[in-house]
Amino acid sequence: MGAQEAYLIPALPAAAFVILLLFGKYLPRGGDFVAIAAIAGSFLLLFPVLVDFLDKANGTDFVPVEKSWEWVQFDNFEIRLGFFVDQITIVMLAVVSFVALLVQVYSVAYMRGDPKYGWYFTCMSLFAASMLTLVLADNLLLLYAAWEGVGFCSFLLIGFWWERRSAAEAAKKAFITTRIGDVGFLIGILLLWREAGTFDITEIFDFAARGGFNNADIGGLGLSGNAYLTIAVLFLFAGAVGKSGQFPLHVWLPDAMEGPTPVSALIHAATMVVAGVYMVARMFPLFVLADDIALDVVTALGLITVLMSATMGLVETDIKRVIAYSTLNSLGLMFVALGSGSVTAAMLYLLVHGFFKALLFLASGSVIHATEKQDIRELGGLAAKMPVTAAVFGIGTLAMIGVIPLSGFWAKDEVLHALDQHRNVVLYILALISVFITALYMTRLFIRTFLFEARDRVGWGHAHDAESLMTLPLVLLAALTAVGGLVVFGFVGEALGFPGGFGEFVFFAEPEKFDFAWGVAIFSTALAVGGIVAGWYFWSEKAEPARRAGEALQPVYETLYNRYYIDDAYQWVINRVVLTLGALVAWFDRNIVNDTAVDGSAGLGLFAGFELKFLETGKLPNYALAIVAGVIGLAVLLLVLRL
Amino acid sequence: MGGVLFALVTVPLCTAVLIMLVPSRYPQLVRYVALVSAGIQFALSLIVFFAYEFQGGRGLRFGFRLDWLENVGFLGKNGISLHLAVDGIAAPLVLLTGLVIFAAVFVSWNISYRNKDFFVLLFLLVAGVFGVFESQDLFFLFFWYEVAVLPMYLLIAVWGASSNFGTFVRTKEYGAMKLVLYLVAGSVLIFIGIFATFVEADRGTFDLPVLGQVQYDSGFQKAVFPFYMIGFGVLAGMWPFHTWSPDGHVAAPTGVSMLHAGVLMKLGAFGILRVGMTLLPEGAEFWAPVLMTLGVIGALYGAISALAQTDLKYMVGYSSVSHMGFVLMGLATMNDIGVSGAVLQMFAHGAMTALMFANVGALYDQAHTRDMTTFGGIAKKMPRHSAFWAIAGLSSLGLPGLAGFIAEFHIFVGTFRAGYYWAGAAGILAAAITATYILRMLARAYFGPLNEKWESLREMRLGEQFAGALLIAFLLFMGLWPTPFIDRISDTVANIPGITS
Amino acid sequence: MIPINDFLVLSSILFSLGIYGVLARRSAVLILMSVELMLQAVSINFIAFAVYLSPQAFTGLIFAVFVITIAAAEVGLALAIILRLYRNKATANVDEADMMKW
Amino acid sequence: MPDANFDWKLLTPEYILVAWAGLLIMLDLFWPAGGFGRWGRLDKELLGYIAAAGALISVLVSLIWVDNDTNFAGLIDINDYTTLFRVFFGLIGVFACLASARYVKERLLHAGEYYAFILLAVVGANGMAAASELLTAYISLELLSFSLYVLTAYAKFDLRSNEGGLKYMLLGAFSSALLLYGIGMIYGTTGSTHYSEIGKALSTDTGGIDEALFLGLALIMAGLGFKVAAVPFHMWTPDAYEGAPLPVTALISAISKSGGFALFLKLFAEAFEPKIDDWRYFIAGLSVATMVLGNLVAIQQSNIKRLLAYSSIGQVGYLLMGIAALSPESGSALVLHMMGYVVTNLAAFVCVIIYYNWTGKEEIKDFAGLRDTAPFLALSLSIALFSLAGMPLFAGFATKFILFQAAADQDLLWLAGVAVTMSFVSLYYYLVIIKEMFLGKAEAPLSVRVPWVEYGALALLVAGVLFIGLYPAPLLDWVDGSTADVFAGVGRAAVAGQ
Repeated sequence: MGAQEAYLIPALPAAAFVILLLFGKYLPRGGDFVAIAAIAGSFLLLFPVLVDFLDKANGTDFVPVEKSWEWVQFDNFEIRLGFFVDQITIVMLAVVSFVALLVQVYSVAYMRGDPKYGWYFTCMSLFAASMLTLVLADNLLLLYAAWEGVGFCSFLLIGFWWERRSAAEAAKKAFITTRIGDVGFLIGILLLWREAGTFDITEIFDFAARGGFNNADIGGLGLSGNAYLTIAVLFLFAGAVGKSGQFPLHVWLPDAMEGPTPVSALIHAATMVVAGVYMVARMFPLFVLADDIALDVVTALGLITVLMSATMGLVETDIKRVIAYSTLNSLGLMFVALGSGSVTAAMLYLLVHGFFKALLFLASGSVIHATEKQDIRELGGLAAKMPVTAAVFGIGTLAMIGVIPLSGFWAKDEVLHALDQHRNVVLYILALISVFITALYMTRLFIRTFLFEARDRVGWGHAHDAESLMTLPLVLLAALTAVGGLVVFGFVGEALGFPGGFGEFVFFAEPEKFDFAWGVAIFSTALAVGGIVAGWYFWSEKAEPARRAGEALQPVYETLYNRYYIDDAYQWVINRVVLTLGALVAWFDRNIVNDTAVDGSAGLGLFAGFELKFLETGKLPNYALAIVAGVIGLAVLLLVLRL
Repeated sequence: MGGVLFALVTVPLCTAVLIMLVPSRYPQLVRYVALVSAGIQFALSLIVFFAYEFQGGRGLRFGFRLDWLENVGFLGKNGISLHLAVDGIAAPLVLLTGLVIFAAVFVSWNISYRNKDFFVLLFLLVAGVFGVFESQDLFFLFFWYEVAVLPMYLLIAVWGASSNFGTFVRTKEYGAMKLVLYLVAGSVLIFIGIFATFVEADRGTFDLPVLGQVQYDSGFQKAVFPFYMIGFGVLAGMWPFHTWSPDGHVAAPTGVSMLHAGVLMKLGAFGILRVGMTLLPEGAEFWAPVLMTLGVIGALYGAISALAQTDLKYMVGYSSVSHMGFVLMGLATMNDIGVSGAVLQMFAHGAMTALMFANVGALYDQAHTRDMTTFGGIAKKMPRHSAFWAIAGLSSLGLPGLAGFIAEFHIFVGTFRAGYYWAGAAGILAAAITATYILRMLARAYFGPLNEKWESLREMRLGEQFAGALLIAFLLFMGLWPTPFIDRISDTVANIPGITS
Repeated sequence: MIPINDFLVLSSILFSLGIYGVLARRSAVLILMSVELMLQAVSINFIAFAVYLSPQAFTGLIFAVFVITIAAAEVGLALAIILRLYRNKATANVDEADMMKW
Repeated sequence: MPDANFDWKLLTPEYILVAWAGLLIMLDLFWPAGGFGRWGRLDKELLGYIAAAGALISVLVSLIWVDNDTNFAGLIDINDYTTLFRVFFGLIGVFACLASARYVKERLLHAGEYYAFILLAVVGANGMAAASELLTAYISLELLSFSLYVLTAYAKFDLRSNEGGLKYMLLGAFSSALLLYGIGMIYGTTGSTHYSEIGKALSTDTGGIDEALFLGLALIMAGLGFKVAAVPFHMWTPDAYEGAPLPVTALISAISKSGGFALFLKLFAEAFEPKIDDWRYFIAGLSVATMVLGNLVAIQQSNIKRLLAYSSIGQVGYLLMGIAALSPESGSALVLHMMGYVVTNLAAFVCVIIYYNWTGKEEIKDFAGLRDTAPFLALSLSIALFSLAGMPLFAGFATKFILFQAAADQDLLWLAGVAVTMSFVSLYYYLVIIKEMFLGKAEAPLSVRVPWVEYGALALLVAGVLFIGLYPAPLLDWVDGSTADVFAGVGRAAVAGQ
């Protein structure tokens, strides 16, 4: 048992899915134990794989494990499907399997009593299988398939309560929006394949490294240099934009909160939405080889997303949506890190984000479970009733803000550091501003939910900490959130059996020793603390300062509250442009193509028949005349043509 | 084994005669005869598919020949013969036909008005379809093609439904007449193509393998290919010759829609491949950009039109236009991947569109309306039905794991390989639009709170469920393990002249 | 000897007159008579050809005899039909016999 | 000139037919109204069956007993071509008599003469196919035509019948005058009326006589065009079809056309073939005009007889392709299609006759609901109409395909293209009838006696339609072998030119 058997990791949940789908109805408890056992198995399987992988490595010189099977075979076209294990994969596997396990355990209590309890676990198993496949895929086709698979699961789970109109709409919106990104993703994959002739990721890297994409051209556009590759990776990035909710395709993620909260924690925080980050990290060699514009775009979109989501988070009142904005915020940072060339920072942030964001969601889930409210205007003062939840939520909040020494700090610091080093100062400053705003709205969230007096006494009255099945995952996650960031240190890594700190395990090109940048740390910590203090000023007690600020900056408030009117703009485009176009085409089809062209030519035949039939006048001399005319015509033509 | 193919043609014909002999006072007996016969056909088609042997390269399996006319007039040896055989392209389509007719009989079980006539005509249709897929003789290919068109008028006009859409009306007579005339108009062009090919080849035979060996003059190929392309293209729903399809489907009864969209439209694309591209590779190459353009327009146009429909059958009808656009794109790539993708898409689309029509029919039988805006939340009342819809829809939007993805993926790969980047990109976009209209429909009609008007809806009949499950089984089969299909198809496609690899 | 062309011209004039009659007359009987005129033109032709081109063979003459015979039969038949029409409709004007048209 | 053979036995089938015709007249005339004791009354229906038997006997005789490959007095060829058409025309006579039996009994006077004329028409048609000389051909043609004129006007008290007969008769006389004048021209330019002699004469240089020759050719085309109803010589057809008693319409549509084409094919193949390059495009032009006009106007018809008249004009257009493409292949294809068409058309007419016998109605809308009131009739009529439209499984598809392919083989692909297009147009109006039968609602259920004889005849015809459609090989082999006889001299021009 070693890395060669890594395919078993997704196979277990897949098997669970099939069992639950076919026999779930007949199993006790809807078969939740099957799903949990499967994902636990996957999690446990990770260890032999990891040990094997580390054993094979020589210091920081890691040997990826790859294994594939033939799938489609043409004369000179072959698709092999298989898996590929390297450092990034292992980080992702860890996040996915661990968080999935915890979330499923949590769900046992959270979803108890739901009429579709069994279906929930069925979907969860399918999701786990797809996500793990996505992570392990050694080839872009399989990656794409799994990518669509997780999107589909997300669709199913967002729309889990499809009887609610809003859930059905949100599920649809999520699927279609990500699908738009996927258009680009698939085009990108095909562009790469077109030149490289393979879907295998490593082979594409080799091909690119050999300069295979140099001077490739698309149908006579006259591309030269790295232009082809740049276009291809930008198309790939479009997929990431959709999946990871980057501007301008971020609109689906806040709406996706219609799903059950554990789903939000797993899919829309810890795992699926980071697939875009993972994909870019996985394909990073290509991004580096491409023209600079590629990574510039990644950085720019990431930063826009960061600032946008942070500001929108300031005014949002739905507890889950605030966390969703914070997720967008974090995802944006990860892309900023990638755009700045630091895979290490991105993957580190991804790792710890998985813990603290899942924590925040699950904790908010406990709040919702307890109070059946999720609007922070109706919450407050819950710390007294739900001390454990409040505590872990607080840890999560601080980690998100980036307070030393919680895990978020180290990760955010790496990102800022990379930005500082590789990008110009304006971007760096913008990022620092975002740190402040993040602190501001996360503080607001915590204060309005847990501190001061409750605005809705009914929900508050019967609120209490959840049962242990739900609390236990929270505590575990809180612990990891607290200490998880320490993996950046070499000694911690070595203690765990790695060759060094996180940077010496996950890196692009060269291992990076952890390098604590005091300047960055001081700036960011100052801003974070400043944000907390400001947040306390604005939202403590009755939140009067916040109200006044909101009134003073009414237009700004409106803009933020309406999410920069982007959703409205999209809706307008869909209603006014897309549907109008559809109606227009349908009208054209019916009236022009069909009624005019088709029926018209048929009508022409009928009309010709109608006109021609009057030749038959019924009068004998006319008939004779026709005969004579025919004879003369024949005779004249015969003679004329002959002579 | 050639007998299998002959049986596939004769069993439905004999069933038609047999059913004609059953006194009409035993409608139940008619149904059982139909069911048994359809079952036999399904079994035989399974045999054809699975007993297909790989011999490497071109080669026809299950060869069967009955002399029909030879050494008379302008006909020489084997002039016209009932030459039946399948290759790797035909085998999956034969399977598809068997599958869909089996499902269609279940779905048509409750037809009580002249159910005898219905099954007679239905089996006549099926005989024609099997015949086209199996024929290795140009005359008989066309013969069966027309046999398949022959019963359509009555099938639609007698058992169909007229619809009033407020701003316009589509009567079943109109739909039926337009469909039949349009298809026959297409066959006019095919006729001319066949005449010209026969004269040009000057071999005194319509035997396709023989005609395939002839080296046709390049100018001739360029002149004649469009006749085949448009002639067969009409049946394939090629834009702008597609309008018979949505209107015909709206008018047709469920079982007929299933066969029609599921199988009959494939005849067109199959004809382009089997006759046009195989005989006239240079002509095909010359016209490929046009075919590609029409395919792309069809794919986008159909998808966008479907977006605007509120009638479920219109939506599915336009989605067929869109998906057949993919098939044409695949053919136009002229390379083995794209063409294989086209054949795969024929199968995939056949199964899923049959499923969609079965679903629409099941709903219409109860609700007597197909206007999706009047529904809402009916997944609560018809969970399995909804699941079937979702699976068919997901397959059509190209979700991995279902048949549609495999097919569309091959087509897109083919377009990129052939250098039609724009076409590939447009096709992928069309697939995304497909997602939009499918999900829009599901969200509107099936999800959300239950519209109280539909409290009385029940789950669809067991027979319909069985039919649906059968079709889904094949969608999954191809989606998860496409190798049997791809092996058969690629085995043959690579050896079609003019197809690059 | 009279040149053959004279006969042919005569016959073609007769024939044309017959055609004119068929086209211009409205009485069924007159139309019938015009047809007879045409048949006579044909007979003249045959006889002329027979005499001038192949005096040994009698084909043309025989033909003329048969033409005359058939013409007679034709008249009988046609008059019978015209009479039936006249009985039923009290007219022999062919313009009025246009019940069936289009 | 071939050696004359005066073996009178060779004409036995015609003797039988003529004698039978006389017998029928005598029977009708002299059989006492009350009958001879136990012999009972002579049912008029029975006369029809007797006539059919006569025609059948002539068929059997010509098939079994008559020598082949000879001629009678150099005027009539006795060969496979003749035999084929004797059998064919005889069978047309059989079915015409069978189809007439009840109709005549209920609606017409003078049954004896009626059947006698049918048999005489068969004799005329036989002569047209057999003649190897223009005079014989002309006389046969007139024999056929006169019989049909009389039959058309047979319903003495029916104005439409009178009118149809009058138009047919007068125009027929007019056109036969044209034909005769044309024959005269040919005779004058070639010096002979024998097909083979004319052919020989035309194979040599004809520079000096072209004007007269082509005038004659144009007139002959017009005369024969009238017989087969080619546009613009077709004008009589719809009126005569509509006016004539229904079984007579069936007979005209079958025997007048096929007789005309038998003569057309033989004359043009044996006599005018050397000049094919001069006239083929005119025949092609006639063909196009005929099929376009016939099929388009048929769309607008509401009377089923008139519709079938126009549809038959359309069919003539297809058949003319066989002449335009004159070659052994196209000749056999023409004859094959003609046979398929005649069988199909007879089946359609028998359906209409049966329905007319029940209801006295012949408008298309009157067929509403036939599927419910008389399923067998509806099925048969549908099969016939689909076959006429050229749908497969039925005769029309196979025969049309072979005919069009034969034309395409002779560089007439464009003509084949027009033909297929028009064939597509024709599908529309056939479907309109089918729509009435299957979708319309019958006003009242029919409660009628099943006419077993007619049904039997119909079943035979439908079986023929299916047989030709599904397995035409035996028939085509026979036809091909027979038409080879008239093409024996083809290629003379090429030989003479060398």
